[in-house]
Amino acid sequence: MHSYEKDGILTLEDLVIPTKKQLEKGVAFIECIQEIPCNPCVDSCPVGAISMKNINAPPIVDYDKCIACGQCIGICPGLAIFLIKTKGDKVFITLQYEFLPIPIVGNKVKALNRKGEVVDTAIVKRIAKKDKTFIITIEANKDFAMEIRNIRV
Amino acid sequence: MKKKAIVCRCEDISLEDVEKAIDEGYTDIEELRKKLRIGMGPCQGRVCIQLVMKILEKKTGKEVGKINLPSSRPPIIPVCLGSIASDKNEK
Amino acid sequence: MDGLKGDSIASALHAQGIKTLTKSLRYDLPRGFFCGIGKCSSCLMRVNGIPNIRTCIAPLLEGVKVEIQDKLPDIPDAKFQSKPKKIVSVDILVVGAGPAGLSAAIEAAKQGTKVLIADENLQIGGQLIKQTHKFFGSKYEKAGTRGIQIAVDLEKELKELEKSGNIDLMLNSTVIGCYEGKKGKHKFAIIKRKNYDSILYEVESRTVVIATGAMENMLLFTGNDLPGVYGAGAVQTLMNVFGVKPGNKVIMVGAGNVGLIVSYQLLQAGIIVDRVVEAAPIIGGYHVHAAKLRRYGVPILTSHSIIEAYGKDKVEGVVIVKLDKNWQPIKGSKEKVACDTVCLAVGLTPSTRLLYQFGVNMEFVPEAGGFVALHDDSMQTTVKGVFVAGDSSGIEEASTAMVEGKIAGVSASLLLGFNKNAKDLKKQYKKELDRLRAGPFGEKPRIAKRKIDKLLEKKNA
Amino acid sequence: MKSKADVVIIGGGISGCGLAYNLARRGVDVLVFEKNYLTSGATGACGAGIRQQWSTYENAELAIASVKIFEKLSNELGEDIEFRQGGYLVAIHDRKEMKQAIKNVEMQRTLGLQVEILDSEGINDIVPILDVKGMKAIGATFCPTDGHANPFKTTFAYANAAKRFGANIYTHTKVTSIKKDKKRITGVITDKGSVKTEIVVNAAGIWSKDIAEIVGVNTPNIPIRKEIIATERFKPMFEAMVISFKDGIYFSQQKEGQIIGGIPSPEQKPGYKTIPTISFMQHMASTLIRYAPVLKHINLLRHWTGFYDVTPDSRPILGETKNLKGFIHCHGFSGHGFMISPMVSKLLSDFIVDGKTSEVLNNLNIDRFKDKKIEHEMSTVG
Repeated sequence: MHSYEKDGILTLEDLVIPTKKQLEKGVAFIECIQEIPCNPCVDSCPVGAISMKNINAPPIVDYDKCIACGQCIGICPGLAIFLIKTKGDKVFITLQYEFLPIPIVGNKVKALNRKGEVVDTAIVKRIAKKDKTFIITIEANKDFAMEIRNIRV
Repeated sequence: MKKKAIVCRCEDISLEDVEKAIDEGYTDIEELRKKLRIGMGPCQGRVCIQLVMKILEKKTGKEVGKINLPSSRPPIIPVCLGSIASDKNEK
Repeated sequence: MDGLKGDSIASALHAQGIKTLTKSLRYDLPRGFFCGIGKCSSCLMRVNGIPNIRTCIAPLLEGVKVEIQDKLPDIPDAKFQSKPKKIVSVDILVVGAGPAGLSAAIEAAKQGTKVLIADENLQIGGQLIKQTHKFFGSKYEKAGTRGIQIAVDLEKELKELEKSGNIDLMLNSTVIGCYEGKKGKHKFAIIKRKNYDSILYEVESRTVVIATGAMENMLLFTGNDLPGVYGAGAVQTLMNVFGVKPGNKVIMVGAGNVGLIVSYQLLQAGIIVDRVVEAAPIIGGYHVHAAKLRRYGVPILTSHSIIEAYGKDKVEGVVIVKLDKNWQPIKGSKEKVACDTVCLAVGLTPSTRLLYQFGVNMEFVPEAGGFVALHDDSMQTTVKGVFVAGDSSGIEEASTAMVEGKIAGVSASLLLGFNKNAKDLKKQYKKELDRLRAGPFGEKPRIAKRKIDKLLEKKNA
Repeated sequence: MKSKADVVIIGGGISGCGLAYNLARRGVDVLVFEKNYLTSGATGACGAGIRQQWSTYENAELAIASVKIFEKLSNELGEDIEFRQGGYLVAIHDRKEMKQAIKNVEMQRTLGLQVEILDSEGINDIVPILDVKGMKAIGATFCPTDGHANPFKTTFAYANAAKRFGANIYTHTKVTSIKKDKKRITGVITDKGSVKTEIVVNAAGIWSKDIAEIVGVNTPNIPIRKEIIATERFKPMFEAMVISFKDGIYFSQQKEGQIIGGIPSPEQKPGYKTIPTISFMQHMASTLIRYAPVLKHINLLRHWTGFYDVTPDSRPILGETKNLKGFIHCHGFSGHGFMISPMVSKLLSDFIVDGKTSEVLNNLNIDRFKDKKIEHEMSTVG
């Protein structure tokens, strides 16, 4: 039994971590490791960087191919895709946000880890809306690139 | 009033009531239905029958699949007599 | 009483904090909103002088008089508004306008059959209209689209076909029974509700697709009937259909997809989800759904169970307990948690009551969620012309329900001799279904369908 | 399973369980085989009425004696069978019916039954919700000691009491064969084993014909599908059972508050089909609200079918077969088995234990169908 099956929290060992270089370029990071019948992310990628053996297989991202366009972020029904890009000592994380109120650019928000604990204060840099989903990009401390997965306004 | 674990909301039948009836020898779902009026209320067993099956399985060791469901009788939902009779006797 | 347009009587009362709608027959216990879909008997009230009205589905109309019944109601003092019955004849009757039924009706009408689709609810879409989350699957099943949007899309498609005259839609209408018709046809009684009265329809059809969905399971624990204990579907109905908060602090029981998704929707509505309690040792739903909750700090406690809900007239808290390997409570592990709402998401049972009336062969298949009708790969049961699709044929996801509905729709058309491209479509849909069920989460339905195949073979031998 | 018994009863309905109790109480080693569960046949679909107003002497006699037993039965068996005497109101619609009613009442009164003839105004004194004009009644007969009881609880109470006296009841046990030598019964074979016995009672309801066939006895019974409705519960409004021989309708409000009633279906045909019909439901609903218009807003809750095990004269077949010693008939109740079961089981137990016979038993023997002239029971409903 994997620990995430018990508590719902992935550990870094469960995931394929991009290299420092890949992170600097920016990558789609997918926290979807179970075999579930779902593949819109594959269809959404304009460069074919996301692949699946079949509809049930977990998605594999070719971090080198990925152009960090963010097309896949808003399409994922599991809210499991994050765009991560580091710059200097900062990290830019793009994620789906389905709560009210919607922050505005420049707002300071709490940055939460996979357990919902506050680990940092982040600044909202960009807000996009796709269908009825808000896609928000925040700037935070680079050390938390692999930890921050949620915000609280 | 002491709170109970309710099996059948319509007829207000508790877990104790069902267990007692099973202990008395009513081990067929139809017998229980007739003894306790379980599943005879307005919901027609939608809420309670799957619970009764589980209690029966636990207490008698009979597999749920071997216990026949009580027969389903129309109408699917309660309907007023006036509507059913609506083709006749109305001016 | 005040309320908003589109409210049901019970939702309007709930919005004003009135949770006790009736008292129980023997023990005089308070009861209130529970199933939210007009099935259980916990919301029966006297409305405009008419007793035993299911207030969770009765519309709130201007100037309505609502009274609590004294357990057994008095004889009504309302004048009965009688209307003559109507007689209708169609090729295919589809029972249920959820994802499976809608798909079946659309596919069949496209083949040229005359379809009547009947549904109990005021809106089409079945459970889809409560699904504010995005769906999984592939583009063929509209993956990445919210359930509520899928309902809108399907409705659009249906309305187009309605113009062509091939589909008729009856909402707020329940198929109450099926009977023997003439010349191998099936006869149905349908009751169409209007305000607090109803009209009888007698429908004859050559084939029928039963897509009646499922009923939520109940759980046994002390105080399980207190107002404030709801099925997950009822909570979704309150929140997403009526815009009424079910409570302020919720304990969710069950960490399958339903429990996880509804918990997330509760959070979205600004309601505290104190924790998710799951009796099994692992989370049953998708990890991605669990992760969404965990990111908001909601604990998910596996190997835990609820043993009591307490409170005077409504839920004031629960007692939860830790379970050992054999699912037995561990001594000394009891914990009292204050809350005002308990939400049960402990599985579904296929709604098969109509199928029983046809006399189709039913068997108990645990992986399908209970007793289900034996059916072949065309979704036809052991009675000719009677098809099933969706949860009523075995509990699964909405995506597979839609594909099953399509298969039932084209198969019923083929049986009636309508074949524009039905044969090809059927093949295509079957492949699609296999693809969706190929992964580990498809294992249960795969086993279920295999068992059904075997039982059918045995039956035919 | 036991290998030997004094008496084997086939059928776990009201007749079988009632007889098992009466025999066990008297020290007889008795065994009941029921192929399904107790009350799974006609008893489980029964309309629950108990009526003494019959046109034939035998039925009236059996019913009157049964009511005397019913009155004390809850006490005797130690379980509440929910017996209630709210009376039976029998509607009279025309002069022809009035003539027959007067004749019946005369006969019933000679048996000591308290029964009166009401004019149309008197009807509402008994059942206020009836619309006398709508039901087109010119009068009614009323017997206040008629009533109803709970058929399931009565059967279960009989079975439980029988067990306390040592009877063995095997449910889900199907009789597959009956052993006999030339002129007498020797045993019974079931799907769970066989048992030696010299007496077999055929109390198998609509399946009694099949049981009789096993030993080569022909019975004239035919199964007739009957349908019944039950409404949701509401506050008690009336206690009497209302019936009409002309319309065929019967209905009453039970102790729990629901109305239970039936009427012959327009599609009524002999046979074993159990699917309810839409025509019955509509016919029943429209006749019921013609009789009691205030019921329009009352919800129909359930609608089901059961069977009458009907004989050519609508009277039961009771007693031993002439050429086959030990094969005893207890069937053909034609829709009124429940209400006469206490006395029937007493008479049969007296016959089995003491060899005692009676006029009723003699008149209801299967041999009566050899005569060309049989007296038909006129007073039937449902």
